[in-house]
Amino acid sequence: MAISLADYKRSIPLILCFIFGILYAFEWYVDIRVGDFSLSYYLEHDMLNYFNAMYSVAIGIGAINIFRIHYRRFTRRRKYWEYSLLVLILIPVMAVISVFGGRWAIDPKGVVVPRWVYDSLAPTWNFLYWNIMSLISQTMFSLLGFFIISAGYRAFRARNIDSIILLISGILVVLGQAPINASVWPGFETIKNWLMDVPNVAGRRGILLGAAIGALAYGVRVIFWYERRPTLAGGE
Amino acid sequence: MHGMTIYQLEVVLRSGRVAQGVLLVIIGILTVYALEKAKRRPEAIKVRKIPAIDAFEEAVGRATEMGRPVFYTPGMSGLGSLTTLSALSILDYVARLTARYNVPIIVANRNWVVYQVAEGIVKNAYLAEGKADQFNPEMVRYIASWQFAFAAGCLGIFFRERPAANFYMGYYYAESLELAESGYRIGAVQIAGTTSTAQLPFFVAACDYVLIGEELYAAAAFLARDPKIVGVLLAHDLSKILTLAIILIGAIAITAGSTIILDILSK
Amino acid sequence: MSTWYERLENIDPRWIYLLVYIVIAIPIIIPLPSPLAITPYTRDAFEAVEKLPPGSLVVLSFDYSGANPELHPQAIAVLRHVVRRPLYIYIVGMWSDGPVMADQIWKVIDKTGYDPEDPTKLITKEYGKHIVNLGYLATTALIVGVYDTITKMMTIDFYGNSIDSLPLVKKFDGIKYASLVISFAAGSPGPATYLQYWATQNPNMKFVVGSPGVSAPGFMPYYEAGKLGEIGYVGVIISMRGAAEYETLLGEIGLTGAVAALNAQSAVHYLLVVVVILGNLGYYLRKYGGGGR
Amino acid sequence: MVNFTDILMVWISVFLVFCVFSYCYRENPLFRLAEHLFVGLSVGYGISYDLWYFKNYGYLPVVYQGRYDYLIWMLIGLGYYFFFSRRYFWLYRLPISIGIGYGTGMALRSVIRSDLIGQINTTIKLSLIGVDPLTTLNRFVIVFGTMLAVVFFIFTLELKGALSYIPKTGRYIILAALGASFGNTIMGRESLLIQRIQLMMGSKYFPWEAAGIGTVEAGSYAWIMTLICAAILLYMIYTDHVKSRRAAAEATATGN
Repeated sequence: MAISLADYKRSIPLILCFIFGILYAFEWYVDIRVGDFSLSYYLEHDMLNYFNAMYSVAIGIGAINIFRIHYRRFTRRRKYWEYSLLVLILIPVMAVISVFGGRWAIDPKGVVVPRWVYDSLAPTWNFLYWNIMSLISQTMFSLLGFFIISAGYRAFRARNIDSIILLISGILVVLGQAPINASVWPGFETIKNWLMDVPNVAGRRGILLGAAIGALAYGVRVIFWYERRPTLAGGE
Repeated sequence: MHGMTIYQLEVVLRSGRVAQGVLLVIIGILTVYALEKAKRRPEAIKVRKIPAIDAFEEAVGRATEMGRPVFYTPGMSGLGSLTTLSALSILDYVARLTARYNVPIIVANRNWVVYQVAEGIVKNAYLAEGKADQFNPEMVRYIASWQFAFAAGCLGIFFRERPAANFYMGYYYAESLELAESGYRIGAVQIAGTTSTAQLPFFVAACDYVLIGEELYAAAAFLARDPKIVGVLLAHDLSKILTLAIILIGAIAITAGSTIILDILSK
Repeated sequence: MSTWYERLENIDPRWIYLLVYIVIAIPIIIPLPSPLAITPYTRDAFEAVEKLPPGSLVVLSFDYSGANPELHPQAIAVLRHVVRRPLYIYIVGMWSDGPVMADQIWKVIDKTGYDPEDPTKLITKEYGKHIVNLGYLATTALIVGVYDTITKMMTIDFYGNSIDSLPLVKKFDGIKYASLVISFAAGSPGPATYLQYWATQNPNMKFVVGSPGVSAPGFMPYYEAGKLGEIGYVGVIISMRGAAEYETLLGEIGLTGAVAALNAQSAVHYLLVVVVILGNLGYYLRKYGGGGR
Repeated sequence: MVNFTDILMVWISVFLVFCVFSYCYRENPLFRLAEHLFVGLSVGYGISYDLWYFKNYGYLPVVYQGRYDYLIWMLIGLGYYFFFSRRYFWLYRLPISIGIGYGTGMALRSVIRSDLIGQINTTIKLSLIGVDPLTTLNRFVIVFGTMLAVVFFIFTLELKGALSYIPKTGRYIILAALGASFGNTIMGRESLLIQRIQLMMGSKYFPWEAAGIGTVEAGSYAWIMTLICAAILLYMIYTDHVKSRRAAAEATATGN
């Protein structure tokens, strides 16, 4: 597909995408060596450090967006502005505590910032991280224990052949999984194992193979400029 | 001549990967061939019905009737994942629909790079539909990079802003069911698409329509609504037939006691 | 107004959430025995401890970190078992967290058991006399060394007591006196290390492994070998389920919480089966018996 | 005597668990509190990670290893910030397009290797004929089931008549796989929930020390907070009930 060089705002990104896409797709198969220089080695080591350096300067870009949204909600006193205020306070507070006393603290050994700063902030950080954040995170995860039963109740209903198949294979596995069922009838476990080892493997493999082919064709489209929407996102 | 080294340019095939490279080249050629063929004779390629794809417009239309927003998320992965990129391509279509129907869209992101691209895509879509004035940067939001902080943020959005059509495209982890179950509780029409085999069961259980695996990529092509791009589906099919042939021959060969196909593939 | 079967078809998810909570909470509050089928792997592990003659030495190796939800209940059940039997106990760990986990269990566990010197007498087991926590085996040299002699390789135990001051170490100065080694292994380093350095030196030393569900298949070939008397494991305790079976065999229901957790699991799986049946019942009654709709 | 700070720790934990669980009833101020706490803290935490990353991959190499060539790439990386600029917006496409190119190239090769050739290899590794008839049958189901499932995805060729059963069978195999996966996941999800409920009930089996929440003895006081939370939930249900009745009454009043 054609591009115009005069339109550098679009053509430069497209060219960059093409170059790096081709390089990284093919260095895996073909290495180009000149003396001690190996292209594959360069791309797999030095270049990745460059990418890390490039990525490293983007500090808190997501936070800027969140801050903007909540700042607007707070100053305009929209509905739920109180919670926005909480977020506005928590972000800088947690950022400062984490930067000086957290897991990714900038200077935990006390080279520049005095050591007592880390030592005095670390307990607060531990509380905020483990007893608030991690706790809420794990509890959010555990909500699935409720949701999975309710979703199963609605999904496992014999409406048509499709849902009958889903129902039968699902319920048979559920029966095989219930721990006390092995003593009710050992056959439950045998059936479950068969379902997991045979049809489940075949079905998943089919999905994976199809998805792999879809991904390959899509990737080729991105590199060869047939699919430009992600690369050229944003107006003008 | 002393002290001078003559450098020679060498091209080295890395062993054990040749078959992979050849297969990639074949699929690449098939893709470009199909796209170019479709460019010349778009009518030659007919695509079967995929119900989930037809449901997109209906879902957005329903949200319009109810006067409630549309919710979209491009998944949990970063830009390095093709699943995410295809979800962003689909976002373009959905954002055009919402622009056309004048219904607000909420795009929730977990990764800030994806968030930037998503905002760009929505902006482009509104420009393309001539509704630039209706675009609002608050439509596209970065929620949080923590998996369940993102999920909590989405659940909050569901109940506070009550979207009527939820789209979950891209790659998901355990939070898939949290989104889908909450979406059900607010009575939204839900369309999901993912390549994650671990999360597909939950989307199939709790959503109205699901794009399974490859169908997500097919939708990314199909929803461009451009017959030239839809042609790529021919390349999908040719590659699949090639794969099937390899499996069939390989299975017969191994049953006959020959590992020839396995050997070729590991060359 | 909707009919009762229409309601069955569309139960509000919130009722289901409530049922899930109740069905899990009841087995947690009230410890009930579970009619678990005991797998041969767990029974063999239990028998290995049960059959040890009074006065034997057992080594428990804690090779996991955190409160591993699959291995911690196993460790509680097994430690309680060896304390109850007339045995002497060494505790070690190839993971630095391991001895800490053992300490946590030792602090809260019931310490009454039969006296190794007089197996008919019930006594309270004492630290130093009946059980010693040797701590973290950091290096291969240490693992090889403590086999022959402990006093030359270590100066202090886990709690910082001088090794020479402990009566049990005086009695058994070396792992080589042990009849049974039980390792609770979350990964690597794991019991394979012991097979390599200890089992090869002493064919009479038996080994049992406590394993998470995912790594169990890897231990099975060694279990088959161990049953035949070759180098391997004479028993395998697999995941939470193995812990629950062990607890049941021990007859101390409510010891580790594994039986309670498994009962909760069974209950919630059955809850799903029940609500699915109700949902389908509602669906079919509306469709075929619902008076011409 | 139990330390009061330990009990306080336990109560805070129980309360936070309740805040999240209250979502099961409906979205409410308590869930909103937990949600915004979580989002705020995690975003603040993310900033510290970003800075740490900058220190290790940008600042230290330049300052201590003299890698001034990194500065060029860091300059390109500044393009991410031009996302917020109207005029030079396009500069943000530079790092993005490099990222997309790199990511796509990497994805292409890893997809080919693990998802395509890897899956083909495992499918054709074993002879179709097994040691016994059941194994043979299973091998046939796996190989041909996989192929049928792939056929289900064919888009441009519509198989008609009797042939239409081929992709249909593929679809059934996929659905059977998904149903089985669903059933198989329940146990893992419930074990998390069981642990949370143990926490609320103050069960001695909950790993209090390991989770950093007080001690076992302090945990035995958890039920007090759980009762308070139950009372809050009941109050919430009651006020909703009153509200909906009032709304219904008003609706009938205006209706007449």
